Amino acid sequence: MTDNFSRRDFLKLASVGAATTAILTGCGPASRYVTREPYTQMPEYTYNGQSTYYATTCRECAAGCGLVVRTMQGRALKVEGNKNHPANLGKTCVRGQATLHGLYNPDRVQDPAKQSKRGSRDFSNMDWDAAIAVVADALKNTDPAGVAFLMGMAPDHLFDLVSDLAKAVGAPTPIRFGALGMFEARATLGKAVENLFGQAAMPFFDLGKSDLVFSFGANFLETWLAPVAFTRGFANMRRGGGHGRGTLVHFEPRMSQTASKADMWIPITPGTEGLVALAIGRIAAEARGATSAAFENVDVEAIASASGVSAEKLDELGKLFASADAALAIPGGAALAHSNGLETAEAVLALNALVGGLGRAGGVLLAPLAPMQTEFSRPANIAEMADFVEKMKGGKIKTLFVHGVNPVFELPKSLGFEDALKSVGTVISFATFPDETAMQADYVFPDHHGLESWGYQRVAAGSSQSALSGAQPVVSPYYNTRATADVFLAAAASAGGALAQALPFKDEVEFIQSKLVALVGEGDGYFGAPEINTFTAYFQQYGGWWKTVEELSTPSGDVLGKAIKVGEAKFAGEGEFYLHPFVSPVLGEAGANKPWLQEVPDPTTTVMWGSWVEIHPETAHELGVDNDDVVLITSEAGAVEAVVYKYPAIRPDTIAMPFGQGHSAYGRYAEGRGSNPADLFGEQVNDAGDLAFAGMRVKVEKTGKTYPLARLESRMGVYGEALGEEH
Amino acid sequence: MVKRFMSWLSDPLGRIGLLIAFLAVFSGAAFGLYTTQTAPPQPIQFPHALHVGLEIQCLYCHPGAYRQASAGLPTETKCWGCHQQLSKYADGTVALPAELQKLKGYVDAGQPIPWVPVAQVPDFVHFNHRPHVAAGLNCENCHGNMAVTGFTVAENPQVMNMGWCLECHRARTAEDPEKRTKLLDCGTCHY
Amino acid sequence: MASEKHNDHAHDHAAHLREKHLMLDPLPRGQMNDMVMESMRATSWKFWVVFGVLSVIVAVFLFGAWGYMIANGLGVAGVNRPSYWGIFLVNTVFWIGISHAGTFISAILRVFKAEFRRPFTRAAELMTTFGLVQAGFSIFMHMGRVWLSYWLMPIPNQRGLWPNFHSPLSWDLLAITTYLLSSTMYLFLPLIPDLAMARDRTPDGTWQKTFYRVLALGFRGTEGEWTHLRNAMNIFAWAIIPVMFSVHTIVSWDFAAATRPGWSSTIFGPYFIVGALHSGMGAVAMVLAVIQSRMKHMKYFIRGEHFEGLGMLMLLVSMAWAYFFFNDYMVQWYGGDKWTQQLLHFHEAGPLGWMWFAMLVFNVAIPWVTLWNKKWRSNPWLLFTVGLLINVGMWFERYIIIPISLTINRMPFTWRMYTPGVEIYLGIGTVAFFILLYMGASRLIPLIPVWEVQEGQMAHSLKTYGRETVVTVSELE
Amino acid sequence: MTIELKIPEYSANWAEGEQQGKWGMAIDMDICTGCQACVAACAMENNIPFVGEADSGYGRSMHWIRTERFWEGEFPEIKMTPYQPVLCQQCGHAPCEPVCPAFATVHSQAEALNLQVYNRCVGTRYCANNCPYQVRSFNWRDYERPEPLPNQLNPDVTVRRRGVMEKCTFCIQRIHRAQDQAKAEGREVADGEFTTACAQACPADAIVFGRIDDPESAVSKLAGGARGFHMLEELGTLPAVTYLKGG
Repeated sequence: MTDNFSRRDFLKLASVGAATTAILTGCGPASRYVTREPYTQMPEYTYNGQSTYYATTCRECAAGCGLVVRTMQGRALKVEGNKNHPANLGKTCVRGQATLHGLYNPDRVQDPAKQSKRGSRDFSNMDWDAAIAVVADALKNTDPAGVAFLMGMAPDHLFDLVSDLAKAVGAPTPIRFGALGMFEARATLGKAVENLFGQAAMPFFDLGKSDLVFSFGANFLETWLAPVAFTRGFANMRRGGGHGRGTLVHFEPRMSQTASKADMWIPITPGTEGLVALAIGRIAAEARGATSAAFENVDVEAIASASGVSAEKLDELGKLFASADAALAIPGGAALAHSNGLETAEAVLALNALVGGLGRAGGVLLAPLAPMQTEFSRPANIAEMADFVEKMKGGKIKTLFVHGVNPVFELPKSLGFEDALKSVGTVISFATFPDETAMQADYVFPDHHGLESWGYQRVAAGSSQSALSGAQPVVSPYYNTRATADVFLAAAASAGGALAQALPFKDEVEFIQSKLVALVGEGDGYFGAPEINTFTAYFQQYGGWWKTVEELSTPSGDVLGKAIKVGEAKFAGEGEFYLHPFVSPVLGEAGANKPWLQEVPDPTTTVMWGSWVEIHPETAHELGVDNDDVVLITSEAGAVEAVVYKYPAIRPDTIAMPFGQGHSAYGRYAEGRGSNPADLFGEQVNDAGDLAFAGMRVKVEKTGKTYPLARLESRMGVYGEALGEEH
Repeated sequence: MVKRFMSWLSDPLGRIGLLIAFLAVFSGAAFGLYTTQTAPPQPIQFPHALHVGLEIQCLYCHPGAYRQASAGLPTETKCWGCHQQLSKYADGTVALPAELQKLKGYVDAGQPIPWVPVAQVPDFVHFNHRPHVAAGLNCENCHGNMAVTGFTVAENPQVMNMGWCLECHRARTAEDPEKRTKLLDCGTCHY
Repeated sequence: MASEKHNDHAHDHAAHLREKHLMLDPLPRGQMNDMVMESMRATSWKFWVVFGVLSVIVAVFLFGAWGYMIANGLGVAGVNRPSYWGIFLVNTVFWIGISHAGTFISAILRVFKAEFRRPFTRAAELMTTFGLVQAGFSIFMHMGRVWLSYWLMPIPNQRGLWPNFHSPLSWDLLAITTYLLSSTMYLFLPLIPDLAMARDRTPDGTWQKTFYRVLALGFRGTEGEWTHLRNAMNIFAWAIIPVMFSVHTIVSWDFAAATRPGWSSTIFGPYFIVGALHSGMGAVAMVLAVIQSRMKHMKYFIRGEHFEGLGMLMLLVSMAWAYFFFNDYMVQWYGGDKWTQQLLHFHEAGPLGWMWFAMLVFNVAIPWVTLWNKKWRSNPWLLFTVGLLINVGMWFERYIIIPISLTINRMPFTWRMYTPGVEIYLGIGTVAFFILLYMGASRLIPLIPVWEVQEGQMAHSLKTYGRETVVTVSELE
Repeated sequence: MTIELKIPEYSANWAEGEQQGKWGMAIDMDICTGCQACVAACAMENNIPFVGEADSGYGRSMHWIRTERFWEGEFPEIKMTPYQPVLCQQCGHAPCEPVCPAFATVHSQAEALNLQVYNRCVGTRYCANNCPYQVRSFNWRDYERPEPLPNQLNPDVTVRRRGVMEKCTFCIQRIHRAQDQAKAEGREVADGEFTTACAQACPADAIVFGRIDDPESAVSKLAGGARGFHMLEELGTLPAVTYLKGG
């Protein structure tokens, strides 16, 4: 190549030739003129064309599963489970797998920005110094009582930092919330444990070693508490270590994914789960020849007629439960989301006591507290959230910081969170994605994606070992985002005074180290280190720190001593159908913006890219609706339109709707897709303050519109539609 | 239309014109094919011959060939690490030659050098250096002798196409049927 | 008086016979040649309007839509899982079917010396060639990466890769190519004397003259040339018959060699051939009706007797088709495979069950009802209608065999209906292109093989023996 | 210059029952919870494009693995059949292979897998028609991955363009990586040393992958058990995937 024939000329000429070649031969030098840019300086541990693996923590839900992410040349390629991590032992769920579609989501918030008017989506970018000044100003110049922090269930290190911060400025304790917590009825579970065993703790259900599981509404294979751990437990139960193949009996008005794996699915009348537990308790007690005060005054016949489970069936179930070697009863999910939910939880937990399941392998135990945790904590229940919204409405909150949660979408619409925001002076969102709450904020100061972040997360459920899951960035931040912890630390430093003194940390990592110091020298650890820097290095390398010994404790208390009463469930609203909302097993609470999660079919309905309402075929026939018809569902609190899916395995008097779609923001893949059952939720709570989302009656009306649901299954092949014969 | 075209054809000039058009298209195609096999212009006229002449091992700059799929290109730290120590330039007795100035420019600006790969296979071919080196092949077996005087940026000594790959795979596995199966299997390179 | 009357009667009878039979109604050769030439040249504005409209349709629907599909992928068509082939292959099989009639009429009837074939062999042969062109288009269209289609040809290459000769598609490609080449040759050979005739009747200096001069290969009509030509035609007529049978058998193997329920049928070979003849005969009838009514002097060449003979053939083929259909159904049903049972049920009772019944009505009921009647089947427009319905029916048959049968497989979880997309336009485009080619050819190529007609007329004569006027035919070869 | 005519080496030996598989998979339907982690893991590992709502609802989704389930009975006695993850069965005697006119769908003699050579595929889709398991997916379009989603693409797997058939490869890139590593270290690949993306993700460990020709491997032991069966066994396709019956 001569000098006067420039590279540019050459490329021009070559491209003409290339085009001709491409046309004539179908193959061209199209990929010929790529350039390869080697590193100016090779990062440590990096080799050309070789992958580097980083351990971190999954942030798709709060379970705190350990991940190992394969990266190459600064790109994250694949997420795998961390084999050593006690929460998931090398496994991941569908949402964990798709977390990369969050990291590289085309709709991430790319810069800190100020919105000209809330909801206008007119964002003007800021630089981070200005953003930090805004935060510092808000912290310094707002009346401390008017500063509120609304945090998600993950990550814990940020919650710790914000708690310290709130304490330093004298603001109220930060509030944590997550829709998953609401659907799991965590508060109810915790309260029931406290009432029965006199000790607030997260129960540990030892599925793997039991041989008979009665699950009352607990969708433990889907999203409930720690699905990966429970799935492992379920598999072990089925493999039957020492017991033979374990049996699963599931009580739920609709055949959920968990129910579909059950050997026996009992389509129980909503709200009677507790009663059925009592009946089973009585029959089991009789079968075991034991007398227990707890189940003394139970009227099996009345329960049979109320629950729709025949007396014979109850008898069969009771005897089955009594005869098993290691029977386990789990309360959870929609069963607890009734006005009698707390009683239901207690009744079900008491069943375990009846068969000696408390503290036994394959029974109910109490999970250990995570490292650096002194007492059981749980996210806010709806009663607390309602109080908080009231405070907002009363204008008592001047500045609201929101991180890791999307209350506009997740809270029941009837609470009026979105309206209440109008009474808040300044709303600062730290959202990674442009979610509904960020759209109602004055400022969006985007946090890194979970895979770009430092942090730790306490493993609350699913692990028999006390475990702290560690997070580290696997790739450098793709956009101009900044860790929220760093923003707060910088704001605190610039605010000066007591604030700067309370948080004297250079950055997030230093803050995390200050917390991890407590673990240095702790015994029984997966690794030990003499000092904090080595400890932190191991902490990152192994993806966390956990005990090598099980620390499950045995619940105590006189569970069976006094009669357990389960009241009748009260249903809000009037309509002919029970509403049974559930969390989409694939999307979870925040998966709707990930294109591959949208394309993953729902396990039970195989629907992709949409949401639906499940109606029994006969009911649909009576209503005059068919598959793909749009119906209007009206509750006492609101109304949504949803597409009919004729689901053969649901009670004819119940309709079910998945939670996860129906976003009005949240990026191109989520926005305007499907409908959100939270819009139907009222404010009825149970005794533990959890939302009684299953305690609702709704009306269903035909709208005349249709919308074709994208299904993986063939309606012809599975339901015999259009085959010229009615199935 | 047809008539006019036919009458053009009967015209000698018309025939020549058609011939020229035909030749133009095909020479364009031939040129396109040719460009796939020539050494592309590089940001720096890197003198391979000089470096090889100094008895620098290939693997010093392209260490990946020994242990992984990609041979890799040296980082600027590596290039400049040597070059900034060359005393004749360092003490200013000899002015930095043009090509080295380009290198210095990249280093000072912290910019990567946009090399254009020469020995390239399409995206659907998964070539791996390691087994080839392990089989006792030397770099020059495929990449040619870089020590030829005046040899600057790399050029392909041969057409690197599937026939060329297979020729060697066949020849070297003539006595080992199992290996032959492996090395002629589509799935060995295409997946 | 009596003898006069008798003579009159004989005369009437002879006139009647002449009116009815082209072979007995000779005209002077020059006049006949001029008639044919005139039929090519007499072009009304209507022709050009139709020609123009068709050209636009071809440009937009065939090439435009195809280009769009190449650029955007097959997603713009309606093909999906499990109906991976859709209308593309329906059209391919359909056009190959159409192309069968030409060879059948021309070669088989020539070999068996069926005299009524003479005036319309060319029209039928043109269908073969042009139909195959459309079949080729259809099959190339359906390829995901059509620009690599040359990989299906056994071309020596550095990769050392041949096409896979285990694949019925490879056989297909070879069979169709062979058929296209041989049928084009077979079209060309009998065309030479007519091209020479046209050359001699075309004024100098026109491009048509050049065209005919080149294509006529300097044919002058010497004894030696005729001998060679006859020998060549004889060889081709015999040789092309097995090629024809093989082509559609091989096409049927695309389906029969597969493992799918409804496809894996041993009877598919003959069933496809009969089906091909069925649609091909119908198409010939349609073409003849149009030619006869639209082209000048054609009423002389194409008469009721030809439609009558064609109608008889159609009836025969319809019966044969019905037999093979029953045979195929029987074999499949009797097999008792549960997926095949599902499929047969789906054919009749599925959402497109009407198509199955329409197929039977169009292919069997209507021909059987109408074509029994000699008078009816001599009517060109009735034959046109029946031919059209048969073609629709046969297209339905292929639609049932391909997309509808593909719907049902062994994995019920994947069953899904097929809704055609852009392939509809492509299909219309091939039809338009076929007609366009045919119209173009009708302006350039004598559609009536004049020399064959004249040859036949020379061999036929009316002789009156006493009271009887009889037709005599002398052996020509 | 002489043109050397190279006759291909592909002798297609599809002799019945001859194929001894090399790699195999066992899927325990009793344990599979239908959680779809395998589906997402497969998509992430193998650069499978997402096709959007309209196309996925029209049978054009690109999943290499899908979970099938049917219904039995009527409410309230209705039962769902066990979830069955369906992926390419890697037949020893595959119906897809002989019908490809271009040798794009060929049997790997070395790895005993059904290969899909993307760059050789001309898109006749005959293989997909002839696949009794309907596990092949076709690139109906160039499916869009908006920036920066392409950052996630796995460089070990070819990104397919429109007009090309694709299917499960048993994560052949992982097989090669493991074999290459083992060879460099002068040893054989150990059982469980690596696994496919679906098996690695499976929270229930319902999917087990390994050497089926090694009687000591985990997959052989599972596949040889009494619960094992092959899908559509009557076709004689000799699948390398063994399903374990649900309870």
